[in-house]
Order: sequence, then C-alpha cells, then structure tokens
Amino acid sequence: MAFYKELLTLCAFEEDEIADQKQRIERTFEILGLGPEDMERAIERINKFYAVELLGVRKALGIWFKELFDLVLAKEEGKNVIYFGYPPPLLIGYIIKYATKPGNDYYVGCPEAVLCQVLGQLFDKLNPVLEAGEALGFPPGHGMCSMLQNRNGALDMGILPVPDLAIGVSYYCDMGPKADELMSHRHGNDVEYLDNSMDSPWGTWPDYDPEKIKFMAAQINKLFKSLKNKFGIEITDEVYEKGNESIMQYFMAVYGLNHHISADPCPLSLADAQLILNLGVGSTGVTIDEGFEAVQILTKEVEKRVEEGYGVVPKGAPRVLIYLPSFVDPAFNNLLNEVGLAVPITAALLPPPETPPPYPFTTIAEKLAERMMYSGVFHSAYGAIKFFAEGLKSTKVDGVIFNYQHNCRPCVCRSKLSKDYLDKETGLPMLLLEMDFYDNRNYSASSLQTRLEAFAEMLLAKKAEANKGIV
Amino acid sequence: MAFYKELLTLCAFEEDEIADQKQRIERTFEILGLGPEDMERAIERINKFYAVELLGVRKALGIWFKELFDLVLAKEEGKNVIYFGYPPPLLIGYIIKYATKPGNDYYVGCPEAVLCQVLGQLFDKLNPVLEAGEALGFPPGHGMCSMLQNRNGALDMGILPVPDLAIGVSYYCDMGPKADELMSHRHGNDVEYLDNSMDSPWGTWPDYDPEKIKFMAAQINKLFKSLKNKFGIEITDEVYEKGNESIMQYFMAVYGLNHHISADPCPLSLADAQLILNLGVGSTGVTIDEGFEAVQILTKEVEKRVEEGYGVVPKGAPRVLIYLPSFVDPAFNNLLNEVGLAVPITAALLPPPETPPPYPFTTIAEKLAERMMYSGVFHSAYGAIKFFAEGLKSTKVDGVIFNYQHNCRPCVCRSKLSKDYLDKETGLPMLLLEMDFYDNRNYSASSLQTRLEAFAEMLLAKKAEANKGIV
Amino acid sequence: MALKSKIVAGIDIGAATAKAVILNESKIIASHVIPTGESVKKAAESVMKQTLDKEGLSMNDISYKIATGYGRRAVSFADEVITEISCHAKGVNMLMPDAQTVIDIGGQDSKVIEISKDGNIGNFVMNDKCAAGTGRFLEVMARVLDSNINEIGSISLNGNEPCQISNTCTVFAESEMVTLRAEGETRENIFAGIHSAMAHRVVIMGNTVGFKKSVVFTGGVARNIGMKKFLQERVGMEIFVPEKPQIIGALGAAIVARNKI
Amino acid sequence: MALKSKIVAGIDIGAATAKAVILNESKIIASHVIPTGESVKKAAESVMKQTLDKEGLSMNDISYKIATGYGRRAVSFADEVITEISCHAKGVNMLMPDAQTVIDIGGQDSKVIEISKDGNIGNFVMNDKCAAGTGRFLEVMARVLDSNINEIGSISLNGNEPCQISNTCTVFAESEMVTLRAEGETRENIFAGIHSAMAHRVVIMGNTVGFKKSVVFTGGVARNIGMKKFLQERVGMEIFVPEKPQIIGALGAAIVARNKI
Repeated sequence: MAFYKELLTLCAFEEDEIADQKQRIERTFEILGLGPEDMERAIERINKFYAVELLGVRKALGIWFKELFDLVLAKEEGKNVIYFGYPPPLLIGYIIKYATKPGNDYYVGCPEAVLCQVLGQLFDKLNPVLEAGEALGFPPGHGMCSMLQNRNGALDMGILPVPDLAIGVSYYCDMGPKADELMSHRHGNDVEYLDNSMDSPWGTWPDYDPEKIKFMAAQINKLFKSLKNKFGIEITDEVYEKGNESIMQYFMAVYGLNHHISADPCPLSLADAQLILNLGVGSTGVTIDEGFEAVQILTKEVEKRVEEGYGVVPKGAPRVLIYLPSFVDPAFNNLLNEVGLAVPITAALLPPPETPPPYPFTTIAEKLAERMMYSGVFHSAYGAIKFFAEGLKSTKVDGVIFNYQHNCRPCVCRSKLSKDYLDKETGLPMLLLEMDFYDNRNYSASSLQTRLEAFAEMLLAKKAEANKGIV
Repeated sequence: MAFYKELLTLCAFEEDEIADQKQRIERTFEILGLGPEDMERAIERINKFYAVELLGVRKALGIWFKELFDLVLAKEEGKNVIYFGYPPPLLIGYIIKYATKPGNDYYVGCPEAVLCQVLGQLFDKLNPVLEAGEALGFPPGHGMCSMLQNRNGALDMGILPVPDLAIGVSYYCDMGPKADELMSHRHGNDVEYLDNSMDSPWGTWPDYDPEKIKFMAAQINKLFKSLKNKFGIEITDEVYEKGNESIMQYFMAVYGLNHHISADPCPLSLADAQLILNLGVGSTGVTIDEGFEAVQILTKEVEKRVEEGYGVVPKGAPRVLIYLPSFVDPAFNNLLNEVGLAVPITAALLPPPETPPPYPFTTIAEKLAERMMYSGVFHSAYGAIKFFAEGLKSTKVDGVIFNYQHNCRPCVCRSKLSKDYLDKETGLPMLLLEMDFYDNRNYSASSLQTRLEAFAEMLLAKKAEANKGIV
Repeated sequence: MALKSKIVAGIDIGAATAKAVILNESKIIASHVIPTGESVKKAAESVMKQTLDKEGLSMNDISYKIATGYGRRAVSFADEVITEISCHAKGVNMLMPDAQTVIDIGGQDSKVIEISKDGNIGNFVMNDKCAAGTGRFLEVMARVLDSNINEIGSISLNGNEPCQISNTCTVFAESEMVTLRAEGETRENIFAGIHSAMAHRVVIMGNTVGFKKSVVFTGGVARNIGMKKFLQERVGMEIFVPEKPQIIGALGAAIVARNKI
Repeated sequence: MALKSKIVAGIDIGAATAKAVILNESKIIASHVIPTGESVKKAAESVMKQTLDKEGLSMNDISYKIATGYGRRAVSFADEVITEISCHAKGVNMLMPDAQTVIDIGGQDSKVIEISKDGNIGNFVMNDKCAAGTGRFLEVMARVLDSNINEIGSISLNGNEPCQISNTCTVFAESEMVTLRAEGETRENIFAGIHSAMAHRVVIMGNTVGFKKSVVFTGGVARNIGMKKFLQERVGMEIFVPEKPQIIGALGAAIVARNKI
C-alpha cells in the first residue's frame, strides 16, 4: 500500500482518486521531502486534534491537501502561477481565479497560508522553512511575522514554484511588499503592488478620505491591465459579478455553519472550525469548487450534534470570542475547549455594522477598494476596533481573547488600545495573547495553558458571582 | 550661580542669553525633571564625547538646547504646535516653518528626534520615556523602534505639549501613523496623514509608477488645505521657493563641511559630525536661523585642522562609510574612531546619481512628492540600495558599516539584500550591525566594540595585503 | 470520620520549588517546601509525604487534594487541578480579606492579579515572551556575581546608588553585570540596580491590571526584601508580604479543596 | 639576551575562562586555562603567572605580550590588545595553514570567521542580539537537567532520536526542557536535540560568511564532541577540532606578538 494512502483516506480521498492522482501526490511529497514517518505523524496529529468522525472535517482536510498539490506542482503542470500576499486581497484573488477558471491553467493563491496549514499544522514540519526564511534576512525578533518568513524561505528551498506574477499587498502591513521585492530580486518574477495605507484619523470610521479609494482603485486597475497584457485575463463586469456571487455563496455557507456552532453547548471545536475558516483565507483554488460542499456537509453534521445536545464543552461553559483562530498549532485551538471555554465565534464572522459605506463608488476597482476600507481592519486601528466592538455587542459572549501576532506591528499597536476601548464599550473581560502565525518555536506551551486556564477560571467565577453563587 | 549655567556656557550660550532666557530654561528643566546632577552628567558626557574646543560643535550643542526649549514650552508660550513623524518629511516641514516664520508663533518639528538627541545622547535620561512608551503598547521586541516609543511615552508623561496638528507619515514605515492614531486617541489632537507606500518592483528605480506621485501629491495638498483652514497658513509658490532656498543653503553648507571631513587624516569625529547632521533631521526651528552659522564656523575650524594635519585617527587609517550615524549613543559614534576607523562620510551625504527624475511634475505638491521618491530610500529596497551603491562608487572608502534599526522592518529586510548587492557591485567589505535609534538598553557594548575592532583589524589587514605588506 | 473529612491539602509544584499545605477547616496544620529537582512527579510525592509526616498523617487522612503550579498536571494523586493564579488570589484573600492585588513572582513567570470581592480572579496579567521579570533572572544575576540567591535582596538594600541596569534581556543584562563588575562597581549597587530594574519591569506589566490597595507580594521571590523595597518604590504604596510567601499558592489550592468537601 | 627576546605571550580572557600561551619562535612552550571568576584583572594575572611557573619563567622573560578576548582591556601588563576574532584566525592559520573557516563558540558569543590567505580575517559574523548559539546556552541547559557541562556532549551522542528543541530563546528553551523532562523524555534525546538546535543556529548565522574547506572549530565549546558532530551534520563537511581548542585565541595573540619583535 502506498505510504500516503492511510493519511489521504483519513482526509476523505476516495480510493480511485488516490490511484488517479498517484503521480501528483508522490511528486508533491517528494518535493516537500515528506516520507512515511511524516505521514504517521500527520495521522497521529489529525486524529488527536480534529473530529475525524465528521465527514465535513475530513473533506476540509482533503481540500487542504488538494490545495497543496495544486500549489507545489503548478509550474510542473504548465500552469501560470499568481501569488498574492498575506493578509490576502481575497475578493480580488477569487475574481482572478474565477476569470481563469474555464481553462484551468492558473494557480492563484496565497502560498504561505497553505504551507502554514498543511506543512505546519498537519505535518509539524514548517520549522526548516521558517529557518530558511530567517537565513534570508527575516530573523525572529525583527518584526517579521512567520508568514513573511515562510514564503520566501520555501522559494529559496525550491519547494514552491516561482510565480509568474506576485501581487504584493501593503494596504495593511508594509512588509509584505518588501518581502516580495526580495523574492523578485532572487527569483526574477514580476510583481504588481496593491498599495494603500491603513491610516485614517482616530474616530473617523466608517468615513474616510475618498482619495484612498481612488488611489487603491488605480492600483487595482493597474493590476487588471497587467493581467490583461501579460496573460490575457479580462476582469469584466460579468466576471466580477459571477465571481463575487460564488464567493458570497461560500461565505454565506460559513456564516450558516457558524450559526449552529454558536449553540449551547458548543458543538464544534475551534480547531475544526479553523480548518474551514482558513480555507477561505488561504486559497482560491479548490475551495471555490469543493469548499462549499464540505461546509454544507459539516453544517448538517453540526446540526445533528446540536439536536443531540452534543458539546465539545459542557452546557453553560463560559463563551469567548477569539480574535483569530490560531495558525500556530491545532493544539492551541483545542486548548481553549480543554480548559472549558466555548468558542462560538471568531472575529472574522462578526456581523458587519448596519451603517452603509459613505461613498457611492461604481467601477469594479473602486467597489473592491471600498469593500476593503469598509471592513474596518484595513481602515485604521479605530476602524478595526470599532468594527470589532460593534460586532461584539450583537454577540452573546462572556469574554474576549485578543490574540495577536507579536511581530505584527498593526496588531501590536492596536492590542492595548483594543483592550482599553473594548473594556469601556463592552465591559467584557479580555485576555491579550502574543502569538505568531506559525511559531511553535517561540511560545511556552505551559505558560499559555496557564493563562487560558486562569482566564476560564475567572470567567466561571464571574458567572457564579453574577448568579450569586459561590465557587 | 544657576545650576545650568556651566552646561549652557559649555554649549556656547552667552552670559546675557542665559540671563534673558532664565525663566524658559528653568521651566523646561522643571518639566523634564532635570536637576543639578543631570547637568553634571551632561557636562561630563559632552566633554567626553564631543570636541568642545571647537566653537562650531558647541554652537551645535546650543542649538539642540534651544530646540528643546522651543519644543517643551511651545504650548505654554502660546504657540501653535505642529509635529511630524520620523523619518521626517523634511522639506515639507521646513516649508511650513518658513511660511509661519513672520509671526514666530508656531513650533514645527519632529519631537522624537529632539528628545533622542538631548534627553538621550546628552543627558542619558531617555529610558524612563521609552519605558512609558512601552507601557502604552510599544514593548521591545514588537517591531517598534524607539522613535515610536519615545514620542508617545513623552506625551503620556506630560513632558511634551500636545500638538494642534500631527502630520503622520507612512511613506517609509507604516507604524508612525498607528502611533499617531494612538496619540490622537489619548490626547485628542488632529492628525493629517502623508501617505505613500515604499513599494516599487525590484530594479525599477529611478523609474516608478507616476500614480504614486499623484496620490502623495493629493495627500500633500490635503495637508496644505488643512493648514490653511485650521491655521490660515498658505503655501504659495513664493513660500515654496524661498523655503526651499533657505534649506538648500543649509544643506549645501553641510556638504561643504563634509568635503573637509573627508580629508586624510580624518579631522572630525563621527560624534561631532552627527550633531550637525541630525540638526537638519530633527528640527525645523532654530536650525534654519542659527544652524547655517554653526556649520560655517565648524567648517572653518575643520579646515584649520586639515591644514595643520590634525586627525581624529592616524593618516592612512581605513576609511569606512557608515549608513547612519547612531542616535544610540555618542559613545558608539566615537568608538569607530577609537578602533582606528576614519569615517569621512555617511550615507545621508552621498552625492545623488546623475540621472534626473523621469517625470516632469509641476505643482508644489507633486514636486515635493517626486523629490522624496527620487531619493531612493522612499522608493523601494532596490531604490535605497541602488542609490547607496551609486554613491559608494563615487566615494573612496575601504569598507561599509551598514547599521540598521533592528526593529525597523524596511531596514531589516534590506540589510541582507544590501550586503549581497553591494558585495557584487562594489566588492567592499561590509559590517552589518543591529541597533535602535536610542537603545542603550538593548545592546551589549563590549560585543559591539569587538565587532568594530575586528572590522578595523580586517580592513587594516586587507590594506596591508593589498600593499603586499605583512601584518 | 468527621475529623478526617475536614482535612484537605493543596500542592503547588513550581519550576523551582514544590510546596504543600495541609488545612484543617481554616487552620494550616502543616506546610513544607522542597526543591523541585529533576522530576516533578517525584517532587510532588515527596513534598506531600514530608508534609504529612510532620503531623503523622497519611494520604488516606486527606479528603480532597488540589494541585496547582507549573507542574500541576503531573501530580497523579490530586483530585483536581487549578491554576496558581486562582490559588494565589484565594490564598491571599484568606490571609488578608481586604487585599485587592497580588504580585506573584515565581521562578519562571511573574503575575499581577486583581482579586474579586469573593476571592476569585478579577483580572490578571502574566509575563508573555520575556523572562526578565522572573526569579530566574535574579538567579542568573546572583550566579554571575558568585552570590547566594537568598542574600542578594539584603545586599541590594545597602546600595546607596543603584546602578542603571538598562538591559531588558536576561542574557544581555548578564553581560552588563560583567562589565559593571570589571569597572569596579560595588556588589551592593549592582544588586540594587538589578532589583530596581526588575521591579520596574513587573510594574510596567502590572499596570495593565492596576495596583489597588492592599497589595500583597507572594511567591518565592517575595522573601527577597530588596525586591519588596523596590516594588514599593515603583508602585508607590505599601506592599505586604505574608510570613511564608512561597506557600500561598498551595494554601489557595487547599482552600479551594476545603470548599469542595 | 637573544633567547629571551624570542619568547612572547598571548593572553585570552573570556567570559568563562582565562587562557595563556607562551611561544618561543613557533613552539608552544607552555599554556594554561583557568576559570575567569569574579575579577577579570585577577584572572589575567593569575593565568599568566601559572603559565610562567610551568617553565620557571618570569614576566621579564617575555618580550611581548598581547591580550585578547572579552576582558582584553583589563590585562594591564599587555603591550597591546587585539580582538579574539583576529586571534582565532591567526591561531588556526598556524596550526592548519589550509583552513579557510573558523567556528568559534565561546561562553558569551559565537563567531564564524573566514581566514584570508595571510591568516587574517577575510570576513566574519558574530551573534548579535541573541545568545541562543553560545556556550551560556549549553550551560543553562545542562543546569536544568542537573548535568555536568563537560559530559553533555557525549551524552548527546547517545540520543537516537533527538528531540525537536524548537525554541530560539534561551529562557523559553529552558521551559521546553522542563516540559520534555516532565514528559519522561530521555536525557540523551534532550541533549541531542539541544546540540542539534544550537548547531543549526550557528550555521544559519555563519551562512552569511559561508563555510569553505577546511573548517576548524575552536573555543571552549569545541571540546564538546556532541556539538562537533551536529555542526558537521549541519555544515555538511568535516570539521576539525585542534587538540586544545580553548587556547587557540591565546595562541593567535602570541603569534601576533611574535611578529612584533
């Protein structure tokens, strides 16, 4: 039996699918240096961290593997390769992918997210990649997150195809484009920048300087022009509308799933939820085609759990909102449940405020730029916090875990502001946690666990005190 | 005798000037909590680190003190206060200052640079300010440079006046504006952003996307409009031209001084040179009026040293170019000379390449934006490195010290690229050094010294080997 | 069996020391502290046994046992585990009901805890990625100057001019020490500087939670009178240190155990 | 006095140990190593005296003395000071003229040095803000596992499955150790993991300079055979360790001294 068969079967691959894909699978694992021992470790980790009894979870795992194969083999399979940086311009990525769907001859995605999830969370083998990134000038402690380390490191190790075009994004963090510049210097690929600056005065969101939209729209149009000239890809109104529809369909399904997750007792672990959530972030390929189905299957399974009263934590457990499910390690995500916290929702799924965006832009590029601005997080610290605070008010939770990338300067600068502001606006207890996207090298697991447990103990005690009970 | 008299006399203050300014001086020192012991320490440090026998050096020290008084007392003296971030939009700052010169009722400057120089380098008393900044959410190891820590920390300690307007700048680093947002949240001041993104593809400088100039020009015009509406300040063509002239006069004088410093033996220490260089960076106030004179005096004194064959290092000492004179500590700057290295030039004074900027922009705002883009360092990593490499070729040095702020992501990402590229282009030995703007808290002085000494030993050996000599 | 059922135990296994407290209703009838050594499991068994021996008790006499501290999950005989953060709040609350703030500095981490009215955690902060404000930091510094960790606190009180120890990283602070030593600075001033710097770091961290009266200082480092002094200076209010500050976590665990029976 | 004039000395005062070498033309006639202890000044005098005593020499017999190492400036009797980076290049160049690369790992820092044709520094890199790749790191780890620093290298060779020691910070690596220990991992595997991680860190740093044949490993840590093995694995070529790797800096200083007379 092929050494990877057990693993892929666990991840909902069909027998003939494995046979059909034999060459692709073996070539991918060869490039990544993944052998039988790695498969065993991944199986062990998957069984330990994920609810593999749920077909939806297994399907999601399978999609991640397919994303990995498509990514690693893209060039060898004669595809054009387009990368975008992190945090990804999702909608733009989806729309490009949609435009190129007919020929199926493009890879469009965010490779660092795929590596983080599969090589990191599933195989626990991202460290050599991060170290290769460090060796390029992204050492730890230099304000470089592991997302920046891992793409450049992987390219230097030769385990990722060199893209035909990289879309550098600076609307949130100014470092992605520098990492892209380093990449194009070393590998000679083209880069197009999607620039904007996450700078608006405190208190202004949802208003902003329309000049920013015009600038970013010009950047997006430049990208569209380059896509046309270089690849013949045309972003027409129809492509925009249809692409948009297909993504909205996916995300509405995720919202629907989340609705069930917010039951009491909480029926799905954060590790499982994260698998699905990050699919939308990390990829634009297989997710569009197969992700929707996986979410639907999982939703049915979760519905059933709710009907049966099944919970990953006891009914009545303190409910927390987490800012971002961790990329670090599924162990961290599960830890939240282990210490007795229900995690019904993440910030990514908070409902948008009811105020509409203030300016009626009409072109595709302007509409895309405005949607990003309106999301708050790319507007300003205030925009991000305010959006979060408004969403929190509509959500019944007992506390908030604000976990932030300790090397991410937008996050860091916002962390303390957030705690102060949210404290004032909502009065909810908030735990600040420093993390990185993938960095099991730099956190002390036992100290993390103590903090989470203590937070759970505190929330339980507060609930008991509120009910005039005694612990 | 007033406890500060000896210090200010050392810094070229006249007796009646001290008497006239008594109240201002005492009030400033009171606000900053500087007493007799601090004066003693500053005197000791100044005598130790600077060539106080040179009137030009003493004048420069005096100007820094005047900048400090003007800054700290600005609000109490009824002035309007305008701050700009670091790295400062110098030309814009100068022009605003020039426009407000007639009434002398504005403070326009970069407060963190003044604090770094005076409270830090002269008094060695910046640590409490940095710690106050840390407490606000700028802890060390979070990719926040000490410039960001120190302005916000000082505002929170109440030792800096709250500005009427802060000009947030993100054309180089995206964090200044976030720090500005934190400031305006806490202190309620207005902020105007000068946005741009330092993202252009590798290899393109001096070309760039003209859209960037248009965007930045729109930002500058927005600032101008706000200056007019808020303060009635008008940036006319005449103000632009005259303001520009007065700065160019100052900088040409600095270039002239530098010409003499590049003699062999090197006649001026880096600590002394840095005092003058940073004046141009840290302030737009007294420097315009008195800085020019100080530079002229110093130039004459240095000329005399050259005539007499006086050097701060022996004739024939290895010559190095340093990327940035340190803000950390004058001890570091002097260390270069102590280990036997002549430092005839810093990157800031490299001659610009001969290629003119590619696009003929005409409005004031566009011209300002284009000048920044053309300087390379705000263009891209490539722009910064290429500009540096071209300048290096026209300069006779034996090695390069590339010291970079370890928390500064644009610098960090560029550091290794620079070493590789400069190695290829120039073959010059290059020492990479991690620093911060002011952070004697985070470096090991003895290890720094060992590296500098070893670099000097290496350069000496290479010179000897080249001359077929034997060490 | 009425008597027996009221006897409970709290066991606190820290990175440096293992502690046990045996409680009979509200009375501490025995407590003990030993170094944790190489095996946390063995340390837990050993400290429990030695504490029981003091009063001639056996494990069967204890009706409920709660483990806390860094090694809490390795205490196989415990009925339950609770974090040391809750336990310090509980322990302090029993000894000083009006106390609102705990500063707990242990071997590997430091915490500032707000105590709620009922003696639970109201809020807390714990050092994240940096060990500069922990007992380990003091230990390394003591070793650099060939000094006994138990003496450096009182030595520091004799420093009339604390050195400015500016480094925030343990490793670099160490090389700073070596330099000061080479420059002939006195041990007193160096230790005063170290304690002052460390107190500052803890207070910066604790400001997120705030320091409300009364403030109690617990954990092994609380026996260090130099640290108490410099913390008081930095916080700007009186700080109380219980008689046996290192057993407060174990005491808190025992109190929770008592409430379970 | 022709004889006397050819005798020179090199003194290398490191953070952990003080070393002296006495050279007569090209022959090492005496060498000695002592712990640096609390006073670098005293250590310098003491190691010099003990080295002289071995051959019944006195300070007057030495015509030129060069000090190097972290405490070089405290060696009051030295005629000159030179960095240990130059000295390691010189020392290795004398022992192995075809060597092009030195890996020097001392107590407080680590360096990778390229040797020029003439035995000078061709290029070098030294750890900057992190002590994770230094002797201090190993020392801390040894102490956590109650082990002798001189034995951990050979212990590590018996680890058949090196643990993944992923933490890059000394302090966090330490807590990782504690966890592994609590989980029952063997000392052998833990030490193998520590050595492997540290070797990797040194090699990442050294890649800036590159590793050209032959590579020589010097400094106190070079006596650690585990570190040699893991460095070889990471560098991918054979690494040579001189007989007394810790005296190479002092030897280099003596060689430069010899060239001065």
